[in-house]
Amino acid sequence: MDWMNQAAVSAQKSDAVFFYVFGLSVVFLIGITALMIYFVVRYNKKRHPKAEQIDGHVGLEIVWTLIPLVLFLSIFYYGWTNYDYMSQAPRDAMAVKVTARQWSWSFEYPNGKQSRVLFAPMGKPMKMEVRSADVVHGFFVPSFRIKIDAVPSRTNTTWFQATKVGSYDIECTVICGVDHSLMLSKVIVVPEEEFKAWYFGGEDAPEPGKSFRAAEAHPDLKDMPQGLAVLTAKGCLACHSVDGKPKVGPTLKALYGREEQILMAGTMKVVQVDDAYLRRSITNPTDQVVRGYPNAMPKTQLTEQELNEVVRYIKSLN
Amino acid sequence: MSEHAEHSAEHAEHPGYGTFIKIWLILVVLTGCLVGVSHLGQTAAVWGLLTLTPLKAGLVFYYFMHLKYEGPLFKVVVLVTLGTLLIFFALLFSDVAFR
Amino acid sequence: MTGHVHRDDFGSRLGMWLFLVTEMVLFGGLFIGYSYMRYRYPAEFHHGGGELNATLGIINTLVLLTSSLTVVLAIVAIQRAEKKRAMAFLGTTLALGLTFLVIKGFEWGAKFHHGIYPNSHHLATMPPGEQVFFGLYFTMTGLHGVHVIVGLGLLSVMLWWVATDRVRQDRYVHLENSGLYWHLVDVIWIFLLPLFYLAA
Amino acid sequence: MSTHASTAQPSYLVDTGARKGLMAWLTTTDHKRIGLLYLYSMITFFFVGVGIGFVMRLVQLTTFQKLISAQTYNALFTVHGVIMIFLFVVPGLPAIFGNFFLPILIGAKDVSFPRLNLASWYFFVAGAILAVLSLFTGGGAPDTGWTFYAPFSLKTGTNVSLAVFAAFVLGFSSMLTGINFITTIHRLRAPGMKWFRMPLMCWALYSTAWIQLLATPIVAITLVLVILERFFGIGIFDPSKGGDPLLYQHLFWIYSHPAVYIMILPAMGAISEILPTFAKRPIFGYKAIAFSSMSIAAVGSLVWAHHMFTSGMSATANMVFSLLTMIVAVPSAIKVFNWVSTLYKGSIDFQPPLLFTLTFIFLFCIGGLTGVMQGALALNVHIHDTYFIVGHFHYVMFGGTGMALFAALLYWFPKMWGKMYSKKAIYASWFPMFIGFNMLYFGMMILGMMGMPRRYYVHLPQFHTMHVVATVGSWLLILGLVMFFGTLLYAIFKGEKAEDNPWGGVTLEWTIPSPPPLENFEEIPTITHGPYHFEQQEAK
Ligand code: HEA
Ligand code: HEA
Ligand code: HEC
Ligand code: CUA
Ligand SMILES: [Cu+2]
Repeated sequence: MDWMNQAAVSAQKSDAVFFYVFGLSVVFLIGITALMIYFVVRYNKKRHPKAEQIDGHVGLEIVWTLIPLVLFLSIFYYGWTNYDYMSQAPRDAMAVKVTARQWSWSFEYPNGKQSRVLFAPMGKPMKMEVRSADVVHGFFVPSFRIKIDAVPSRTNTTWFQATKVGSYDIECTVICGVDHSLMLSKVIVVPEEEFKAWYFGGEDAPEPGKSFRAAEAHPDLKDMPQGLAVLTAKGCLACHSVDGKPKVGPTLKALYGREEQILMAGTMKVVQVDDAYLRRSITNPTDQVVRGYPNAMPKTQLTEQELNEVVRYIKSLN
Repeated sequence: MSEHAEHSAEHAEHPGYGTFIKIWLILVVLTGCLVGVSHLGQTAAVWGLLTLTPLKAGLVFYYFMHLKYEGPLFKVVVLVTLGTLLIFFALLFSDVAFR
Repeated sequence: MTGHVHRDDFGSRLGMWLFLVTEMVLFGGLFIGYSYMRYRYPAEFHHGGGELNATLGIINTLVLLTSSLTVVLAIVAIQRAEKKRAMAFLGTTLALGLTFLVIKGFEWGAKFHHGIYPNSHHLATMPPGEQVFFGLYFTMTGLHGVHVIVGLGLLSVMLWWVATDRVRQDRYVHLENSGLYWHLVDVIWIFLLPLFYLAA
Repeated sequence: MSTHASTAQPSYLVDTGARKGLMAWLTTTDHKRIGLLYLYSMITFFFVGVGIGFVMRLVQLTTFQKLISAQTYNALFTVHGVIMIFLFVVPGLPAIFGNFFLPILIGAKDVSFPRLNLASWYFFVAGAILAVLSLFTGGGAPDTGWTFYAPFSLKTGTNVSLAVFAAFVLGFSSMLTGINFITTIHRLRAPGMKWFRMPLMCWALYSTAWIQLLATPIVAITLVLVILERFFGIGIFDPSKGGDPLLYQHLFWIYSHPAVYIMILPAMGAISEILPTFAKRPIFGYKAIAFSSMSIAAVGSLVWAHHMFTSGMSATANMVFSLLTMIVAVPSAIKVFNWVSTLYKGSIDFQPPLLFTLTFIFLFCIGGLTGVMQGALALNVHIHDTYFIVGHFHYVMFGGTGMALFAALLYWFPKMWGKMYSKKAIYASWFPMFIGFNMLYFGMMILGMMGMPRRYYVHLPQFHTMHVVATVGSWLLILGLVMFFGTLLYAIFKGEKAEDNPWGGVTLEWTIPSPPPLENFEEIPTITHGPYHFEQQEAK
């Protein structure tokens, strides 16, 4: 299931505690419920017309004080030790400055590189130094089971070590105003070399994430429809699929004519995708941000002809 | 909070003017001490604050507010309140002091 | 206070004490906030305290202590059926309470005059810790002032009731309760003095 | 047992004073009438809250819709939370059933300060009106969530100040009720009614009253600070002036965690009254239950910061508060085990109040167990501020306090109105309620585990299926609710006349007529034994 997607070591730590408490809870809940039903049936006044006047039993009271106490303490201890791991970043972790503001996230790496989505190398510890520029926000990556509030005037930290390549949601969890539910971004976990290529590459190093389609074949550009060739050449397919799978960005399959919910100048709108919309999405990606996706699409220079090809190709995907 | 204390607590003998004036004098003197101590430097001031102020408050509670002449119930009420506040302080400082 | 239940002075006093509990916790919350902030900004609090007029604070302490005394003496007088005396004591208390407010007014006035009041431009130029110090100062002394005013109102009613014999030797629990309130206001001030005026 | 309705005294529902009709009610100092005043005003607000809950579910039915704006949604959950917490579950059981039955259960004619009691009701109404006013004045309904976290609550243009002031006034009402109950229990117990002869409801109300006294003032001062901050910018919570948002959170939760025990303790008290009556035997472990009420009150005041595990508190504080949270769960566990054991070897008379009592135990256990999950640090980090929390607190507040309120209402209904409702209709309403409840709130918990944050106007596609399930659940739930209240409403007007003691209970309220006369007892009874003493009844 989706929510059991463990994409970091912290997720394993948190889930271990979950299964422990959940198991205990199920046992107790079933036990209590079963006893209740059994007593009600067994000691119904028809079967058991005369009640026995029992006042209590000291021994039992002690037993059911001590057993839960011990169990609760064990839950505490397990929860605490695992949390200790989840909250203490190792020394060699790369420190990323995360800034929350109404209503977006931005990430700054030690060498000064900035991005709107978080790029992370697989298997390497990454430390998040979370701050806020205005009100309290919450930095939450469900697939990593990590969460820390962004509180103005202080820096809170958390960390993770991703175990799976992929793209994962970042959500804001503290009510921070009207677009709180749109304050989303992504973590893009890529193999270390790819991350390094981007990180140490210059200004125009391609953003990582292409490896998601590593498994796909690399057909010859000439055999492709022209639009697809442009998409491949310009690196669009790193973030967009043509077969319906969501990646960093929305899929281009069946896009044309679809109703899209977009954020335009701070307000939500519903638009129907047409030529003009597609062109604008590609030439000015920050103008219209699709709901549920980070405002992360880079501006790419396309010639008018390339643009036409791309639009025609997208139409053909219906 | 025992049954008997509660019902027999109507005060038997009322204290007179003298008692209270004496207490007032002590309070004035203590205030003087507090002010004096606060000039002796930071640590002295803090210690003065921590000892003399509760002492003064205690005197007001005990005599002016007749706590001395009431049954145990009222004393328990006040102690519970102060205890609760104290615990609030302590637990809050488990955060503030270890940040 | 009781309609069909027989009169229960002990119950009334218990009720009053329980009410005072809520007042203690109310100010307790502020004291908690104060210590939290003082821990964060020790130097600024020290400095902020230096800007307050300690002499006025000390005078006001003596004024309130004395007014507390006169209230309790008024109760003694009532217990001994010395109505005139009780009224005189209560009158003194009222006068002292007003004195307290007047002095407080001067003190605040001076601060305002120097541009120190919440949201002022001058305050905004101070270090954050001092802004917090003055924020707390105005809140806590202000709230205390409100309690003084309420207490004065209560005691004025008591003065009137003593005059009209609604409070008398065999029935003075209302005076006792108003007195309790007044003393609590005094106790709070006892704490405010070192926290603000003697903090430097 | 023998003093049956032979009294000449008319029922409290009949006006005997100089004033008649509505005026007689609005100026009454009779604790029973005040209890009903609370009941009627609360139900009114409660239905507003339910209606809002319904609309919120409709919003989540689509991934994106144009019915209401994001701003409106934020206002909706805030108002829903404020109404449900401050106008409904916090005052709920104490104000309704505490007022009505506390004096009767301890053999008194009224509470210690009847006029103060009426004043509390007026404070309640005033607070409620202010809360409603805040929706339409100033910048519109507040959009901060019921927690009013600074600095957002300081910056937003909506009418936070008035809403917060309303909460302040409501807190005042709650404290005055607390003062009244403590004094009443200390002073007005009937002769022979020793502490350990009091029905457990009284213990529950007593410990609740103490929390009301010791915790409410903290939130009062916190809210005052928010108002001062908004009007004068005193800067205590505002980080741009050196203030600290975490201080706000601490102060807020110092009250608001204990407040959840204000909600649940009286509910547990009512449950402890109902069980023995239908099992026809004394409650199992009377003292254990009485003491666990007191210890919940005590330890419950020490765990507030478990709402702040991800706020960036010190690691020490996280550890301490997680530990204390686990400890506070123990007394609740003790109660559950004692309740279940009370059914053992009883002679169980299965009636609607018992059905709702057992439902309470089941739902409260789910709520409580999920509470324990949240208390475990490593897990809390994941589920904090997600729908898991929303599921948890609906289970404890609605499945717990709400169901207990239903059970208590069914149990005491014949006494309060002197009428009996249709048991069949009540059973029928239970099914949609129970199924709908679990669909709605268990669905929410699954959503939370999947990573659906709370207070979200729109949700991501992967959460859609569960949201639909939850919304359908809410329809069933509301269907059950309408059937339930319809049945009771019908019974008030058209119900059969109820006996004085329809369930065969043995506490004092069943010894007086239904509905009770103005001063409850013709003559104050003398108590010679514990509260759940069934032998005597069997002998007859
Ligand atoms: C009636 C109200 C009520 C009650 C009774 C409780 C009871 C408990 N609550 Fe809950 N809680 C709320 C109302 C309530 N809560 C609300 C409103 C919020 C959210 C506020 C907001 O943010 O808006 C909240 C949030 C909340 C949080 C914060 C979550 C977060 O935001 O991160 C936590 C964390 O520890 C918590 C814990 C608990 C615990 C441990 C209990 C315990 O008291 C439960 C004890 C009971 C049991 C444990 C069940 C019975 C016991 C057994 C069957 C024994 C056997 C079991 C075992 C051995 C495991 N609650
Ligand atoms: C007791 C408290 C209570 C109750 C009963 C309810 C009832 C409901 N609640 Fe909720 N809810 C809260 C307290 C409560 N709520 C709080 C505190 C929040 C947090 C707000 C915030 O985030 O700031 C919240 C938040 C909340 C959310 C999350 C919003 C978000 O985070 O985006 C949702 C989502 O759908 C929701 C839905 C509902 C629904 C559908 C109902 C109902 O419509 C269900 C139907 C109700 C019933 C069937 C009746 C219940 C009957 C009783 C309890 C007894 C009545 C008896 C008498 C008066 C005699 N509520
Ligand atoms: C770094 C990742 C990335 C790259 C590279 C990228 N995009 Fe996007 N794209 C996104 C994201 C994220 C969105 C959704 C947010 C938005 O609308 O800005 C998006 C949205 C779009 C949309 C609107 C889709 C809709 O559902 O309405 C179109 C069309 C689009 N991109 C085309 C392109 C083309 C053409 C290229 C190559 C020239 C490209 N993208 C390169 C990330 C990317
Ligand atoms: Cu940012 Cu919610
Ligand atoms: Cu809590």
